[in-house]
Amino acid sequence: MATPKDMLTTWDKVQFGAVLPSFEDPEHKKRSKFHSYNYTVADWRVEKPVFNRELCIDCDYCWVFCPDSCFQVEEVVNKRGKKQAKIVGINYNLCKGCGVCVEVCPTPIKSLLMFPEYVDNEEALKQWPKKD
Amino acid sequence: MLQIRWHSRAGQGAVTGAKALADVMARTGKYVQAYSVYGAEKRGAPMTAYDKIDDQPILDHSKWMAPDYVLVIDPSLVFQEEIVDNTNDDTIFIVTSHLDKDDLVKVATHLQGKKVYVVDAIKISQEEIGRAIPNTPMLGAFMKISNIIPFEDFLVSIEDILSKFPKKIIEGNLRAIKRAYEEVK
Amino acid sequence: MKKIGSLKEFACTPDRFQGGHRLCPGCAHSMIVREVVNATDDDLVISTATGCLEVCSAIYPYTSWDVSWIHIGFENAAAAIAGAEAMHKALARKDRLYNDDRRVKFVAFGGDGGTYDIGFQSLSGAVERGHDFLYVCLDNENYANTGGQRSSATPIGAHTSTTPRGRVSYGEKQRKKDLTMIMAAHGCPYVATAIPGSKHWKDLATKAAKAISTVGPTFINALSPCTTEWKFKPEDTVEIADLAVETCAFPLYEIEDGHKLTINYRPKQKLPIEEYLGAQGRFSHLFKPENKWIIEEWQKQVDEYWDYLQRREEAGV
Amino acid sequence: MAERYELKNKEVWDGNMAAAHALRQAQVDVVAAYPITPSTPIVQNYAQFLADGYVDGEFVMVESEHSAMSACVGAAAAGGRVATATSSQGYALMVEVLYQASGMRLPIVMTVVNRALASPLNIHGDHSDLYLGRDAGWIHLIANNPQEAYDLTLCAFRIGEDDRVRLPVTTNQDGFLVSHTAQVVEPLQDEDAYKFVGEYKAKNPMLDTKNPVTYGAQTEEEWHFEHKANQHKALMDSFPVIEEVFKEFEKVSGRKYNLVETYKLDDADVALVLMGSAYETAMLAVDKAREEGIKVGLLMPRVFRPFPYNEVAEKLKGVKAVAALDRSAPMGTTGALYNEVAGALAAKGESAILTNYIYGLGGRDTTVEHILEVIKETNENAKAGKRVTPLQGFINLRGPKLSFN
Repeated sequence: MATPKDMLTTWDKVQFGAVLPSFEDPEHKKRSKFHSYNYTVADWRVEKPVFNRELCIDCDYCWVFCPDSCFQVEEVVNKRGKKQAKIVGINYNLCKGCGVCVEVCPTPIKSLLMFPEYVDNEEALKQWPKKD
Repeated sequence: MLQIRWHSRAGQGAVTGAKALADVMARTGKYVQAYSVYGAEKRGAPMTAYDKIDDQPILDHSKWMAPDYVLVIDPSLVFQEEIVDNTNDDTIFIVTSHLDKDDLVKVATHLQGKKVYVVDAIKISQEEIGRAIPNTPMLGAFMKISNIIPFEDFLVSIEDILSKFPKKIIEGNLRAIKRAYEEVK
Repeated sequence: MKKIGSLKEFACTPDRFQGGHRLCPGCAHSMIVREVVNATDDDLVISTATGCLEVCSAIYPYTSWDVSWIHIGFENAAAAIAGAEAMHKALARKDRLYNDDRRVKFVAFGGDGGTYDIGFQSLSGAVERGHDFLYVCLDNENYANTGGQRSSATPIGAHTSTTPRGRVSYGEKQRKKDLTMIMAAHGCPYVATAIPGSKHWKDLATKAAKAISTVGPTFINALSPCTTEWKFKPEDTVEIADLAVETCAFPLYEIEDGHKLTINYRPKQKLPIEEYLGAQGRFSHLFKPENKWIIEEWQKQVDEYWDYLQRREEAGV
Repeated sequence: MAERYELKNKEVWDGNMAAAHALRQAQVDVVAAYPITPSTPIVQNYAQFLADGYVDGEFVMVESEHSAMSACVGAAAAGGRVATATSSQGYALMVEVLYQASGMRLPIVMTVVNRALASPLNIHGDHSDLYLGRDAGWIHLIANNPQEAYDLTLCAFRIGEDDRVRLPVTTNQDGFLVSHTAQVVEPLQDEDAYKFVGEYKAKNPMLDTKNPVTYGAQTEEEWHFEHKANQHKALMDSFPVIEEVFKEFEKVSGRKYNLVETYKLDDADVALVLMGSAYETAMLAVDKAREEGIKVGLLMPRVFRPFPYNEVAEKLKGVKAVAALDRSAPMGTTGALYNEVAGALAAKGESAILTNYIYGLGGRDTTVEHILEVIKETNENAKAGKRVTPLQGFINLRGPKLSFN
């Protein structure tokens, strides 16, 4: 039973031909209630990745390899005037806790680490390994 | 209702001939039906085609027929006894053969006592069209024997029906039709 | 054609395949799909064969797609996209396009089951007819959607649920079918292999950009390591993909106009095949003494194929 | 723009040519098809229209019927008018995708030339393929001659594309007996035909890429039933639309179609129910039987799905004995048409004596005489006030009499 209760409708109100619109407002790219972006798979997780902005070099490996499109980016312009993506956070609604992002993170002390789901992010950042 | 049965080999144009005759007759305001009966066999296999012509819409979709005319457009099929199936004494046979009627009936004995006319539609089509497609000359012979519509009217209609073909083919067919009209005996 | 520059730049692309789908944690399918759909700025119409990607990205009442998408059946992703592409042509000719200010491209996704096996006829037909589309095979070498049965992409020695290892069996008996070459033999203007590997994200995105912008049927065979059926930890997906190319078990190459072959990546030092096989549970039984010959056979086949590719590239044929 | 085709007021067309012209006149955007006897000439004729500039849509000659229907679904979801043609084994190969087309509510039109299903292989006409697709969620219209094949194909677009329906439609004609039989057809001129069919109005087109849509989502147990019920309702509710389109068509053509056709049924004690070309042959048998004093009439569901069970029961009200004739191998039960009629009558509390006949399989000839025989047998039931003939009989079958009770 994958459908949240508030989404369940009756036979006379189902989507015509089971066709689902991606956007509620296509002009402004506002995704519809039928978009899985508005669903959550957070309860699949046992462990979660925690992101340490301090250590991040914005290589964007986590963005490209994340199977669940969790990494939130902000478009910024670098010193040489080129646009680049800055990682600003993780969408925990979409994260299943696979750990790929941590594996591909190349910084000497990883800027992404897995922590048990119950550990608070602030607490996790405090526990981060330090340089020797 | 006028009923006509064609005996042919697949590839000799009986289906086209039957449909052309139906088309000609439809232009006179008649209702028509043209169909054929064949299986999965390929070019050369014996087959039959049918025309029904009536003043009323034709409702009977069964294949069975008691023909008024039997048109045999392949010389060897004359010897198949099936050509007399469901015929009666008034049924008229127009058959393709190089033999004259008396010699033919001697060898195709099932035609004895039948009303038989002969035309060498194979020879005519070979000479006039350049190929052994004896369907249109058979139509010429049928027009002569049946006198169903004025021959001139028939020629106008058939020329229009053939109009999608190259000029040379149309002219050859018209010559073949006229020759068969003259030569059928 | 979208220029694929640095990853910093590529990551600015608004993602058109979103999370909230129900693929396994660590699934390579979505890594590949995201790169493909983000490798063009044109609008997309996508068809997907029945399989993991299809069931997980469109579980009613949810879709994970920001682009038009259709799934019909297991064996007809190529025919479905061919129909959509034909409609686009017809409406363009009749001046009835819905948004004539936008360019629309067509992409089909299928797993190896839906591509190598049951969908092969439909793919071959659509490619032969020259429809303008990219077909991407998400090759995880088994029917993962239904519980890991063998397909014609399953390599020799692999344990699958229909070719299990057992007291008297070492698993799959046949070699993997060389579908990429078969597609090249159709005379496609562009055919390539790809992986979601750490050094190779750009290879994949560039190939997708190139294929999508090429007029005519194009094909990318993307190896998609399957954490569930290949039996490795979810976080290792990218590493397994890397090992596939470092051992040359799955070499990266492209073929243009049906014959011009280019190798896209040469490992500095080709790793022994054991490195790749040993990282996956589906091959663990091959390390028993009685199955040693299979690893030797694997290595021989890999070496021969790698040699073959190099000779073809060198000869320019 | 496609060239206008010069048509005479009366053409001599076989059913295949009639269907092909209807597809041409509807200005179909995409035809994706695969040839199969006896519907092949529809595909060939259409290809010739294309070659001569009478068609400006896309014509995709795919590699199988499965791909034909798959491409039709892809094209229809993309957002335009779509049609195809098939028969028999090809229809069987399409079946999987027929369900997808109706579930996605895509108004594809398919001109079906009915043919037997193997094994043994047979290329001739019977209704095995029609029956195979009866639960696929399509509207099925039955044509008895080339004129009807033409008329109903034009109507099919109007019915299927109606906003209240949005379902795929087949038009059915008997293999060879209609498809290869040339008869007089009075076509509409191109502009009149197109005006009748109307412009295609898309719903959720994939090619409107500014508004992306997802087709073919999978539903779990919690959704499937609701969707199928919704789809079924659309099919059940299509009766008034079908009647409306038939009325509109009568206005432009003068030819009237009904959900249920009847012949001399008003005062009948005995009725035969049958579909397809044999319905017309049976008219001649009815005329003969009436000359002999048997009060007999005919009934045919013009629409096989949705099945007009209320109209069927209404029209058969008071008839003493009914024989339903099925042109398909029943394989383990009574024929489908028999079952439909029995259900319809039972639902209305009607208790006519019902029998079933199987006829015409694999193109077996069914003549006026054969049907006259059935009328006489059915009349025996009417006279006796109870069934005195077998429940299921076989018409024109060689060998010892085969029947079931």
